[in-house]
Amino acid sequence: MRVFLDNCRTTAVIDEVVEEMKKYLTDKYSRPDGLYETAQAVHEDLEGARSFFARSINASSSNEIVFTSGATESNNLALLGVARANQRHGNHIAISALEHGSVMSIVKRLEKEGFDVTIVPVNEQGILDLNVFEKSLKASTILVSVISVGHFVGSLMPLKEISEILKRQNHKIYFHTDAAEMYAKMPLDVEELGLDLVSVSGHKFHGPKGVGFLYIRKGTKIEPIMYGAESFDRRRPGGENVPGIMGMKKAAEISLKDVKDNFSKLRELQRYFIERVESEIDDVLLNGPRDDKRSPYNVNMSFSFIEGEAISLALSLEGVEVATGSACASEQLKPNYAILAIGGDHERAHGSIRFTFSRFTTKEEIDYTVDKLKGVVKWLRNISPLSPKNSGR
Amino acid sequence: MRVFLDNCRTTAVIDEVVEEMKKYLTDKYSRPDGLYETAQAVHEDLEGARSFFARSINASSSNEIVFTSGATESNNLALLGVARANQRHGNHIAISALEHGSVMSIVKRLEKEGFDVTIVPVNEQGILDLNVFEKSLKASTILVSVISVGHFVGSLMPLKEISEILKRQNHKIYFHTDAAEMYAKMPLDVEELGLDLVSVSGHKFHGPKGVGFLYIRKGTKIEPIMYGAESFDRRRPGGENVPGIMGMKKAAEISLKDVKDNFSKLRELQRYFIERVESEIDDVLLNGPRDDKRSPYNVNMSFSFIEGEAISLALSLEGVEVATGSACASEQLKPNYAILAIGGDHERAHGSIRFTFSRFTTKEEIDYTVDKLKGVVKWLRNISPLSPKNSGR
Amino acid sequence: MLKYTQLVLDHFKNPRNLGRIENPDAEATEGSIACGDMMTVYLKVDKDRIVDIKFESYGCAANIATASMMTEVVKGLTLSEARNLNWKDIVEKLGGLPKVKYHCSNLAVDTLRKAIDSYRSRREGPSPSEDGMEGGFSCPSN
Amino acid sequence: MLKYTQLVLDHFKNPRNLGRIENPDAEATEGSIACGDMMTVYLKVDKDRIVDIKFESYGCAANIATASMMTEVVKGLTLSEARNLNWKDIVEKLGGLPKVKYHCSNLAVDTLRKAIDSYRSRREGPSPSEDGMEGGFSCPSN
Ligand SMILES: Cc1ncc(COP(=O)(O)O)c(C=O)c1O
Ligand SMILES: Cc1ncc(COP(=O)(O)O)c(C=O)c1O
Repeated sequence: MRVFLDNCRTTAVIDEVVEEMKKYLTDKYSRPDGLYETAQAVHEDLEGARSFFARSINASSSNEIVFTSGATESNNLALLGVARANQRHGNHIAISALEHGSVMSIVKRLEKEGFDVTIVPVNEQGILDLNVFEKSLKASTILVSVISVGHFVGSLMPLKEISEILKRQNHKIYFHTDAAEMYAKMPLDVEELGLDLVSVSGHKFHGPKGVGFLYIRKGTKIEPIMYGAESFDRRRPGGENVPGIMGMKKAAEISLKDVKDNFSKLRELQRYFIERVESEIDDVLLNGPRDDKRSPYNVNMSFSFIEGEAISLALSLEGVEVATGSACASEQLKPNYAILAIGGDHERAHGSIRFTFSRFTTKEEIDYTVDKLKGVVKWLRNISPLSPKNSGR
Repeated sequence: MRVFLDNCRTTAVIDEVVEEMKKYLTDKYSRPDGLYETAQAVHEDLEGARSFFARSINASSSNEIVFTSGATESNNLALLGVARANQRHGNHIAISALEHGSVMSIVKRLEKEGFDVTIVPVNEQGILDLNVFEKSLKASTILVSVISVGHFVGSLMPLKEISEILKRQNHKIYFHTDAAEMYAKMPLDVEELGLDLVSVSGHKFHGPKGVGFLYIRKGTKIEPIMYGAESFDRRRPGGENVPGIMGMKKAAEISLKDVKDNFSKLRELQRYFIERVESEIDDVLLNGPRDDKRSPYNVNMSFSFIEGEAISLALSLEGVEVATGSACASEQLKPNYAILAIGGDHERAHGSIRFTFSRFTTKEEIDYTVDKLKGVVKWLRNISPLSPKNSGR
Repeated sequence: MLKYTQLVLDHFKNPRNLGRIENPDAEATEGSIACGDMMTVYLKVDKDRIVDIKFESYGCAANIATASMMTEVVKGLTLSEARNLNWKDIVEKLGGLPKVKYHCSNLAVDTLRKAIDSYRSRREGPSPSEDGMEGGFSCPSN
Repeated sequence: MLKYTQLVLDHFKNPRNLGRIENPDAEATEGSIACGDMMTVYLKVDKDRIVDIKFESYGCAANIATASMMTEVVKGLTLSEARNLNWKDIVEKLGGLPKVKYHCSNLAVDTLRKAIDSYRSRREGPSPSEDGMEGGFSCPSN
């Protein structure tokens, strides 16, 4: 049995999405800028997709959607683009401590370019500290970037509260969110949340890899990170990835149709999963918030006395695929920064396992996972010199 | 009958490529950085693809291949990346007058960043003037970018001669070529041609849109244009477009297997096409070189007294899809710069039609095209106030 | 691509009033080869009314279609009525044009006016300029 | 992901000489919880020869596998032979390890040496340091 619980890293593509892509790979392969009718048809489909995505987040115009190669590129375009274009208004940028690694790398780059970056801490639940956040704002602040959902610990960020704080400032501060773990998984309304820029990635909701989009509110001053031929979108040039975009649209359509029902279903599964683990395994710690403050797609737990790479490898030998925050699982041998950011120590990071669900996750899979997890944890604790049980053996 | 002769803009994806992509969309959907075996399998396939592409251009190491979202991004990474990273060695860049629009836009941007750009003219065949080129080099030259094949007029650029000139200089000058119209269509050897950077796009040889690569010779000083999480390639971060990359690999395998035979076959078709048009239609002008100096995938002709947008639209109503250099066909209402660069006037640009072939182009398609073309040209000339025939009617 | 309406395509494929008039009462050519857009209009006028009109076109599909539509519209009008024709009227009649093609409808109207003016000035000497409403024509990209 | 050989996976799934020895002749713990890598080695020594060895591990799969392989290799060796064991020997025996995991084999060897040294120093007093070849152990990322 294969149980894929690493859906926050990527997801399987739905068959209908594959079919849709196939159409644009083989039959409707014309590029939208051709002069002939088949190109015109593709152009219309592409603009239809743009307007679909605009409506899906309650954007006011389809022109506010720019297609990219994924959330990493969207984040780069948003942060590098807005920061560089607004330098004369100020050089300060604030982000949360739980941003995706791409945002972390981007702001490091911006620091080298002379920007002043504040990383605003989160509380022990992984939720942005609004007081510290508000105090961190300066007259020179031009941009704020806060991830929609802490991608490691599942915390839902107070986007609305943040934008209210931003609106109270005396000058314009652009507000970006990396919504890779939110879009098509829960409702997202740019008006309600007061967002200026939103990054989305297709492969996080059963669409294809290598495609995403960036919402850019009309009037946003932004400069491109790439330059292209005049027949391309000036904000993001290059031959449009039509099959990818159309596939992403199909995936979003499918996901958004029952997004609320699915949210509730996963909330139930999540509760069940946490309950079973907490009642059947000792010395576990839930990382991140509980209940309403948590994305229903994410469970993250630390298992004391044992190490996450070993846990995840042992689980994978049983067909269960997960992620871990252990240093040993990272190329850089660094413990997961999200666990440290919520006040966890290195051991807690090393022992953390992230289980991330998708709309297709079932109770059977959850049961199978918990059963296997119990065995794996027991076995690894058995051989660990740290286990209190070992002392008493 | 649909005859697609705009294969330099994009191409239809081969069924086997679609099948290959499907595998990575549905079954092998894991991302290569997962900790589990399915991810490891994808990782190996991806590295297999990287090493395939390296071998396909005689690169010395698979690590010299960086996957991108297409040739536009590859061009941006190459030019912005090398220019910015080598600023302290000099600020001069030389390109040809026939570069793709993306390169033209990139160097405009670089000029704004303080770089000094020379656009080296081409002769009336569209071939770089090597004398002027050599003289344009300065002590401050750090980068040269010359397109492999003039994408509008089909001229094969003297890449080898250029790299010999570069080797004669007293300091290192990086040599980039945009090989979107060469790779998988004719042999390309980075050692033989002395190339440091090569841009490639998947959708130009029956692979998918939205994927490409950049060859970066080991030791090249280059900085990224995007920044990403530590689990990604530092030179080009973001979740890898595995289905796209694997599809592009399949397309390249198919194309490279008989690349020389196909080259000869198309050379024949091209000769036949040009001969028929020149003998059956008056007042036509071949744009770009003849025979060996021309890519066999490209024919470009100007039809006097009539305008290209009308020609191409009329052809498309007969199912024949082509491109034109007419100002009326461009959003900017500017005549094609390639025709002007080879010394043509505006009328010649406005009357130019580009027919670009693929490995699947047949003699029947060529015959059909010429037949239709004759009718269209005759009809449009008939209604044109410029036609000498009209005067004598 | 440039999105043309079915009607534009129809006028492109089957232009009305195409060709030239031998011994026209007036004719005029506007546009330039360099711009890629040129048009000749021939008029037959009877009692200040356009009784026949034909055109030739060097230009894009929109150029041909707008010329065709223009000739349909003005045939039978008085010279003054015809001279008051606006480029927007033609665009509307065609069910719209891509924005970058508006200049084509301009060209059609300009050529017509020039022909009318030349007819009048041959009859009456130069008029005190009804012209200039839309300004002269120049390559739209320059 | 980290690519492990089949042999590594086998030693991970079925570690040899796992557990502890009651009343060992020597034992030593190396590594740290903070680093996510820790190991305890228990020795039984007879006539300067390792007659039994067991280990416990807190760490990743490579940690467990290298410890397991190390115990297999040194069982039956003299203390001096065992103390000359190099981390590369273990990596080789396992058919290779991902580079970022080399430190795990280091840890296995270091823990073994520490156990041997503690055995010797209990018998003979502190030795004039056969140690230091590989340097001390510290979190590899720091
Ligand atoms: C020579 C050349 N370079 C670059 C490109 C851009 O390629 P892509 O669509 O992969 O960005 C094209 C095609 O548009 C091209 O023909
Ligand atoms: C929150 C978040 N942002 C960005 C990314 C990067 O997305 P992509 O793979 O589309 O570049 C990911 C996934 O890796 C993510 O989870």
